[in-house]
Amino acid sequence: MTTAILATQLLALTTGVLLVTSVLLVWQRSLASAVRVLAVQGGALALLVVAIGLTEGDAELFVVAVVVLALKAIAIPLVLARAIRSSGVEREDKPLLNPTAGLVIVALLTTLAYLVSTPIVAATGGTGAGEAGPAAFSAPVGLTMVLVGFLLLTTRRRALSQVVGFLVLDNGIATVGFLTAAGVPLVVELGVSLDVLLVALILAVLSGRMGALIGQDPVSMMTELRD
Amino acid sequence: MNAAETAATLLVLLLQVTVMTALAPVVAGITRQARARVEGRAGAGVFQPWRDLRKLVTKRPIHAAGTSWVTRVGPFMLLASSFLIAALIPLVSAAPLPLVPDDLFVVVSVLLLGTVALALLGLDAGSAFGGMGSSRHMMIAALVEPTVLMAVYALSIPVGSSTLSLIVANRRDDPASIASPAGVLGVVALAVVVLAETGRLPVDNPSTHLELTMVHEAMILETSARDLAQVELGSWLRLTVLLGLVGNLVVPWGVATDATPAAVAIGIVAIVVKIGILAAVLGAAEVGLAKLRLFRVPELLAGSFVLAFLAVAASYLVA
Amino acid sequence: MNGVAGGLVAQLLLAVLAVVVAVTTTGHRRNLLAGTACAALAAAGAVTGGLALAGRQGAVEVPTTLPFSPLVLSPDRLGGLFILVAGVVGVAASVYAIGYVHGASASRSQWSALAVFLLGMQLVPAAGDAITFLLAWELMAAASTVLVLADQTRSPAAREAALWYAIMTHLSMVAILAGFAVLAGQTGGTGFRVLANADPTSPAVSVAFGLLVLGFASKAGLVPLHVWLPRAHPEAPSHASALMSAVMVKMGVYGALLVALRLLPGGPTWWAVLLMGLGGASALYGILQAAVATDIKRLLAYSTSENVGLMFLALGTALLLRGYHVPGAASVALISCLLFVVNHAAFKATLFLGAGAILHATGERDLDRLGGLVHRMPWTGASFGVAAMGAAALPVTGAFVAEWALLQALIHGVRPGDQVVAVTVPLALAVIALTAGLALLTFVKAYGIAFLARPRSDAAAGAHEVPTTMRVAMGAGAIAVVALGVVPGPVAAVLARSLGIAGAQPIGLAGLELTGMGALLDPLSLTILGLLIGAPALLYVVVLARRHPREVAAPGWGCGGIRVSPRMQYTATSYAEPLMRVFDDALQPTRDVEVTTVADSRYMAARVEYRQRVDDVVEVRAYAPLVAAANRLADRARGIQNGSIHRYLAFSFAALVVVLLAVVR
Amino acid sequence: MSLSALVRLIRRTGRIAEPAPSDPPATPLPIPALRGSAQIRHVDAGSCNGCEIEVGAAFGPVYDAERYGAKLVASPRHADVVLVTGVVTRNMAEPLRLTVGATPQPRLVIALGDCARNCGALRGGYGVVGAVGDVVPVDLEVPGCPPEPEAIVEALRRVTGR
Repeated sequence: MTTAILATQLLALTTGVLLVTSVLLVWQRSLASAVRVLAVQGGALALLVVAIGLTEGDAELFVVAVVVLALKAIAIPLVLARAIRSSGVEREDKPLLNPTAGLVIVALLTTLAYLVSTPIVAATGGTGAGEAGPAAFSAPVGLTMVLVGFLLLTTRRRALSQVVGFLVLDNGIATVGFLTAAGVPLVVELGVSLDVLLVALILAVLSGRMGALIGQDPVSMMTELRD
Repeated sequence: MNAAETAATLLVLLLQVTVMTALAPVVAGITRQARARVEGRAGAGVFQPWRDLRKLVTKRPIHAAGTSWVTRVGPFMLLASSFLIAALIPLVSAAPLPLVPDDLFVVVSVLLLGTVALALLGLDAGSAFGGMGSSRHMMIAALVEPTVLMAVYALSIPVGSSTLSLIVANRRDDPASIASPAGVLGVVALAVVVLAETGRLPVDNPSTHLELTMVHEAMILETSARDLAQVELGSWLRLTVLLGLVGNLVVPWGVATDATPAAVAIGIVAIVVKIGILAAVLGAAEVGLAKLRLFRVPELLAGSFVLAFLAVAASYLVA
Repeated sequence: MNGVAGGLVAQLLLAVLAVVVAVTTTGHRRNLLAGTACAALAAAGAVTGGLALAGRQGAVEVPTTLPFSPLVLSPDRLGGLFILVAGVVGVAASVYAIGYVHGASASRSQWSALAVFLLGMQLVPAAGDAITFLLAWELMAAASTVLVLADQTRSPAAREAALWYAIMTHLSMVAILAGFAVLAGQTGGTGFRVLANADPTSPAVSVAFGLLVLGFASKAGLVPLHVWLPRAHPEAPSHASALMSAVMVKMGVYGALLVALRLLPGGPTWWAVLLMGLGGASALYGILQAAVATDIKRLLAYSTSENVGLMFLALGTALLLRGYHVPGAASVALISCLLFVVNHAAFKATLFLGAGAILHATGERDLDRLGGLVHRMPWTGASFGVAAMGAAALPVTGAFVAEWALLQALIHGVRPGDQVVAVTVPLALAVIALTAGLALLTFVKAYGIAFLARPRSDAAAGAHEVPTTMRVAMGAGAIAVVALGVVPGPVAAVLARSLGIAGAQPIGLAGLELTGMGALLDPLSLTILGLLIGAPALLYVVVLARRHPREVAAPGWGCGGIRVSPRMQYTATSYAEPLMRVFDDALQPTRDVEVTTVADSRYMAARVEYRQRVDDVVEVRAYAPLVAAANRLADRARGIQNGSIHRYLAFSFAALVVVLLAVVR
Repeated sequence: MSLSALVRLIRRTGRIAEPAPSDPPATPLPIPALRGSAQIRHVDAGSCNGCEIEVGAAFGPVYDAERYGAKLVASPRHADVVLVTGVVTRNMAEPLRLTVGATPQPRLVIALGDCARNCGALRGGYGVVGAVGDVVPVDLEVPGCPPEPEAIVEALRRVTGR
């Protein structure tokens, strides 16, 4: 019983953190702090997995939690931090969308996400916090993160901040995945996370190269990469 | 609620106003002192603002030719609005008057009365700086409005009422709601708004000497002697009360629920401690902050607006 | 023949009398007599409205030669409310006009038009069937067009404004006509009782609703149908613009209420959402434009479309909440809508009259050239200031109560689970909040720039206080603004009764309690509390003032600068500049900077000229193409007629034949 | 500099201000109104900026004149003391008068440095109207070219009596 309450509290907290971190990522321009926020988000994701483990009561999820922590909260941020240091670009200057508008759009996206996910929430038992299952908390949050990730991908110029957007997107997918499928099989999750790490590495390297080739690397300049 | 109880509540409110008024300059002093210490200075002591006030009231006001009633009455309007807020917000006691409930919407609009008085004061002298300060002040006020109302909304949802004393009481009885995402987001948004409303960093620099960076200071460049004293006391009181509100929302314990002397005494001590701590933190934190460019301020406000909006969405569509 | 019917007949007779007086008398006597007659006409309207609002029944049937059933005038309580508003504002405007009108605006046609205009506005809410409604509506529209044309001989802007206004108002007329026609087709009658039988779920009725809302929205000046407002209001003489803005625009609101509550209650959800969307959009856009406007009457016009937007928002909210079975909050939203109607009538009329006084005293409408008027026009300054507080919804004015009620309705309107509500209500709250903030800025600017500081032009420096009649009218308006705010309880109770709903009752010292949501507001007690707390401080300040009197320094502090001129002050343009930059994308101002350099070096600027104008984005983007297309069409149409009489006869002949064929079939 | 680095710096630095040299001065100025608090408006009437540097030092962390209740303010309307440095040049004579006139009563004028007291090295120079005393009444003079921060602080302490 107490574990259930604890789990619910934990869920509420972690989902809240996930939400706020996504907003922060839209909010500020500095890449370094973006990576820091991303690390926090990874940690929150790991905690979320723990909370689900508590509710579902299967030990496998704790392993997943550890892996997630290692990858999303530590490994990937480190890689990105190094890439930033090497590329020497530390600010996302003039994104395609000014932060104020971006933030307002995030508000609308959140509403949309919550709207879309109400069926899921209803399916997993009621809309009240008391009896709501984990999905009630995190399905909408995950969806929001997916949307925010896309927003970042579409509106940022710097390749690295687009990597950040991509990672938010992935975190969102993971959040939804954990919950709705009540825990993806361990192997799948590991595979996905490793792929992500790989992608992050490659993109980091690439952006470094681009930096070397064409000084700054505004992706908008890369219109020559056709067929 | 019978007449005796009403009288008691009224008495407590008056006591609360008196305490807050006495505390307000000290709060300003605390923030300055904390800042001084962090900067490695000795500082003038927390009672320096009181000395300044005592001196200001004994001087002869000067004002430019062609100023109107606003210059004479404006400062007092600001002060009076601050007094009224100090009475309305549940700081010492959470027992509202029967006919004048501490409705957050009412509180906000009384705040706006003071804001308008100050803005008109800035315009009245007909100097360039006054107009500049007034215009910036009103722009910020206009953009703060959505955030503050949205935060109010977020806070009022769990209670189903915008009455502050109920909100505070509800948070005291159900501590889980304080830690809940909605609760946290709402309070954070409100805190940002408080910084903007009271002209603290990063929105406005209270200790600047450069006219072109001024907002609040620019409006009162023409104000002198007792008028200045009223404006300063009014602004400090505003800061104090709003800090107290945030304090009571985060730590809703110690607020008196009835008018018994013991409870009231505890309430006074509690609120003074809360405000003191918040003021010290504010002063120290401001050392690490720089003033935002005026046109970056909307970003800050939009950000806190989104936080409040998330709080609302979260409390409707999940919890 | 009871009171209401008598009042209606009296209005008709007084209108005729007013026209006769206006035509027969001359010079100053005309202003006096015609003004008095118009005031009497309006007073009759006020009495009639009061009676109807109190629940008196009464009907007048005017037999017509037209093949319709006779015209029916039978106001219900709601109609009575609007007649009352129209009458009271009408009295103020007529009295004001006596001292205000001069030159072109004092002509026979203008006074007659004013009388007809007043009559039309007082008959629209009294109409008991569609035909009467439309006739009164047309009366109102035509007369107001004439009023807009007052200055047409001298100002081309007036002619253009009148053209825009005539087109928009007649499009709205057509839309309303079509809407009623569809309804009539559905129900087989034109009386409102009959029309109310229409089934709101059928698609045809939805079409009718759309048409009616279109028509009423364009009369109410909702975005994107608002384009006539910022043109017509500034050009019309101020008493006329006061009437148009404070009353005529409300007739659009009355129409919406009539349709939504009396004719087609219980429509689908999207009706409510449509109204909320329209309202929210025009509230935001209107106040944004008002905030950056520098022509004071243009500013007021845009603020009108903001306030009407709030009314529609409140109405939409009410319908929505009704649909989701939250009756308590729904009725509070309705009450706040009516509170907006009444209070907006009070403060906007006063503001327009004040603007007229400024115009009368300085000949200036441009805020950038005003300033320091509070010293020269204390009465105008006081009333305008109070009304501006009302427009900014500050305590203790009525608008503040209306806004508070609406916010309470929104807060209490949501039950978790209803998706539409859970999305629309927070958005609505955000819109209202931003609107309120911008309104604050707008009216601080309007009052502060016009009345405070130092005069920015000789005209402003040479201003003088206006005649007594004008002062009386403005003063009455200002008093109304505060009075409505100090005793909201009884007012709201009356409004609730006019709608036949519960939800508001007086409490304490004329305070207002929203029953069922434990929210109460007693401005009087609030004021008393404030005085109680402020008194000691005030006393101390007074003592200090005795001990240390003020001294006056010649110039304001200009950093020791010696040449501190009024041109250094902030103007209305510069005051709104930060906001302009923040909302650059929404307003899209056109700026151009012209630097003329001295002859011998192109690095030394002789003079720098900065120009910035804000056009109405909607007008530029949406209407300009339409107008262009219409012109092209007209050019092509010109080809048909070459002046040959035979061709014209051929046209009519062909038309006759076609009609006959149609009949035969 | 990141926030953490700033915090570290602050902790490392600690308190810079030197301990208050002595008790309040024996001969405070006879203006009870200004006891304990004096807002100061500084006017550079034509100085070589030597005095400005010293004034800056006096209000800096080391001497920290603020601890005695003295404070530099932006507007003479807020000020009690007009602190004038340098000789009064032609262009600054009128602004100086205006500034002193814009300061509410009771007020003090302090002439800081030898130039301000008696034109010092710049006596008879081109465009020099005269010493501060020739333009506005002076209540307190601080000698030195430039006066040391201690001297400035001492003068201010005589005003505030702390």
